[in-house]
Amino acid sequence: MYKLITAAEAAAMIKPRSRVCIGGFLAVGAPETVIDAIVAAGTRDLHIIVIASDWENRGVGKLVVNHQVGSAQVSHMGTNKEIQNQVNCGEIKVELVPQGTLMERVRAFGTGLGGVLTPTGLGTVVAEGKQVINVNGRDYILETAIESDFALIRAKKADQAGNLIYSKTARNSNPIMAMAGKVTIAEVDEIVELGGIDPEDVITPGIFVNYIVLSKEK
Amino acid sequence: MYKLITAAEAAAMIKPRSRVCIGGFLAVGAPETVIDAIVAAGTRDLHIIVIASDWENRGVGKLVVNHQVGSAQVSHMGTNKEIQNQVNCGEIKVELVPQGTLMERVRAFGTGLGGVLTPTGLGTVVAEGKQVINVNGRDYILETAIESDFALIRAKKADQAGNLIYSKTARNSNPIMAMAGKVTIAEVDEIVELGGIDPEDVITPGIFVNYIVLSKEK
Amino acid sequence: MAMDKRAQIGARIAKELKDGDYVNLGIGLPTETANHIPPGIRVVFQSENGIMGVGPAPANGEEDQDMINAGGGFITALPGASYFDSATSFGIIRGGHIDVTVLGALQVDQEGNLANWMIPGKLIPGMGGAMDLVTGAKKVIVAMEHCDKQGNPKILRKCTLPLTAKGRVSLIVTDMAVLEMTPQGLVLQEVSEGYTVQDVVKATEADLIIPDHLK
Amino acid sequence: MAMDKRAQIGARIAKELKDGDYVNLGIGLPTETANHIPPGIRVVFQSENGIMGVGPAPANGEEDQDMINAGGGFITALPGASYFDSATSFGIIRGGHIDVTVLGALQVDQEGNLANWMIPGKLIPGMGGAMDLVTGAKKVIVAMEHCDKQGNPKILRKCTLPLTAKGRVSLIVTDMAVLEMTPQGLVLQEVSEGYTVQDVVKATEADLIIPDHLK
Repeated sequence: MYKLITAAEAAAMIKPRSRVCIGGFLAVGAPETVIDAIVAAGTRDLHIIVIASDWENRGVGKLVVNHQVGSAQVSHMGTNKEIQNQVNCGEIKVELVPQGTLMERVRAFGTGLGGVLTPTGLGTVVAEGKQVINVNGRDYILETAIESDFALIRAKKADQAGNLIYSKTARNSNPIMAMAGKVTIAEVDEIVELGGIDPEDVITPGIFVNYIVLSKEK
Repeated sequence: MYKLITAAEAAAMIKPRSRVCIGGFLAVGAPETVIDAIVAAGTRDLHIIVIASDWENRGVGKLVVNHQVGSAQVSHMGTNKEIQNQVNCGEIKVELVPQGTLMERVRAFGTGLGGVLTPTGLGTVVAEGKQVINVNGRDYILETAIESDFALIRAKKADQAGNLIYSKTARNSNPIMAMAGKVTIAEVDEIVELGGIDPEDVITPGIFVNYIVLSKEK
Repeated sequence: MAMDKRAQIGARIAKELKDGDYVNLGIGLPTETANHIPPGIRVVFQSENGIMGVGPAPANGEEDQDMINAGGGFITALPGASYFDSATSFGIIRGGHIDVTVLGALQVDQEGNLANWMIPGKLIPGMGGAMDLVTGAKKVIVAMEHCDKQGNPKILRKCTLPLTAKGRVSLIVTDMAVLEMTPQGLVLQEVSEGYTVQDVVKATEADLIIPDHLK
Repeated sequence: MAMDKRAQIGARIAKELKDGDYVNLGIGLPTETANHIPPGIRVVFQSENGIMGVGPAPANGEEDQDMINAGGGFITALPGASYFDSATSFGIIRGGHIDVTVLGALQVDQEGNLANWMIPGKLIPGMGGAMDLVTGAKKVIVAMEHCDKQGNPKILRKCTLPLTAKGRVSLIVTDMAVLEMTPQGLVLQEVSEGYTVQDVVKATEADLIIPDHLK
């Protein structure tokens, strides 16, 4: 069962070197209220696991601009020059991960798998140093689970059981990351009564949600 | 885009030694109309991939009773004495697969993965002959994708784009198997117009559905 | 087993549950647990075929054909329930999100090994979801009769039947006793009314640690 | 590139699409394809951030902040659309369910290799979804200018930049030509109006097979 907390309380749980999955795609579906609280807390040397580094003034880009990110596993940084600068000068260590592989590695951790075999990246730098395994005549790269301490996600609505639904393309990485945090904190626009979300419509069952923060955005 | 066909047409696609995922759990969510058509067609030596062998008069149990199953990958046979008899006398070759592993192996094939690493089965007969891989200090069994030619699934409703929704616990293996068939045939209670299913509520996007059969059950 | 003994086992296991726990009950004896949840404790029951928030069985004539649990019995859903596919369901289980699972056993041993899915040459029902549950749940409780129908011990030095999982059992609750797996070994924690410590030791093949409070 | 050349490339690629195809268009030039779908052909567009059934861009002032495509542009959803999470989206892609993907390129070579995600020491945007798309889609079409801004060939004997995927390109459509990857090598299939075969050969480093109909 979840506990309702403030964004500041959520931010206070996150420590230097915490491994933090943060939901969203180019900041759509990003937990902006919680991110702002982490910016306010100033916690540095975070390890972030994100699809993209978003924009300099939106999503996880704000953590980058405030020099709070020490390392990242990310698939796309093209919309954020600041992270590229910090990577080039050695301030941030980055592992670039193909987006589908990133999602499977995060899902693997959340669902108790040690990893998956994927063809994505074969014959590219992504395969370097990794085990290649042949199954039924095809080669695959062994990609291991990405461990995380926290998942910070954004949903549209929670019910009193912690069940979540999302909004359109703001769903993206959020349901996958929701499964993966040892502690999952969901920022939501509203909390409705038990039964306020049809059991058929639930995307993230409440079992994955430890804390809920109300969004300041809506 | 899907094509609407009859159950007999669906059954006619399936040949001896076809590898067929069949949805349902103890026959709840099983595509009974298509199964009945396969019984009528009498096609033998099928390889079935199912959670359970269901009941003798319901679900895939009917294929077993009619001696149409040559081999099976299945997690539970406890409700069907006939399959146990046929296994004991060598008529059916069975690979018993833990249910969670079965779902991941089917999902792997549908999503282009070669396999997954799971801790389930370590130290048991399930691990015999399989590669054990250590990731971050924990051992995992390498479980490879289960290839299938057909997925026969059961949904509550399709729209004209082939999008599917399910009914309560009849959902079970159906959305996973829907992804895995080289040819996926969905038996549905009704087909509604385009827009008749909210894009937020779609469980199986229409891209996975090749054929639709109307159920005789409802 | 007599109804009162089943109830006794269920009630004892229910005392292990904490408010807010997510729980998966195996079929048969383990389901007895649900009838004894202490007041003030709210637990959420999963059934691995794809529902969180299982409610009581429906009244006669109110069964929904699409609403069953993993044993095939008809169920209802409580407010706040959710349905999901089997991969998500086992993602929950294998991913360590279930707080407690209660399962029956053919054999348990003093290393925490469990055998509950086949008897070679006799019964091959398959493991269903049991291997994932025993591997993934945070706490694995075994609910069973202390001895088999012939009166032979089921709590052994070493399981002889094919294992369901290695070293994952936390607690064993039987009609005679409550036994806890510890790093030191299997500790006899409680003896049921009507039995002595000696009765339990006699009915158990495994080496038991007898704590001071039972000496 | 001039608008008419962009349109020409988009229109040529659109001719490759079949009724019922599921298509993923990369950002930039590839999106031009959507403006030229032939009449009578119905294709469904995916955007890998989690939607099938992408519609046209919204009118000014009608943008929905939660409705973007993989390039960050605002989109609408057509009737019959569906939303899904990123793992499902890449399950669709990697699982071979997308019929055609159209992507831009920094370099392509005569072995069907594609490089489009980084320039060492200069640009490290990351591969995003491109590696999965090129690996998983049934048909990979490259849409690009034939030469780079300095006039150097981008269609090479061997890519020098880090690869996106090996041997997965099926077709290359540029402002100058259409080239098809075959088991025999890269075949020049069409030359755009205003160019000769010799122009294309000169602007291409890769070995080209010139079929009879162009000789």
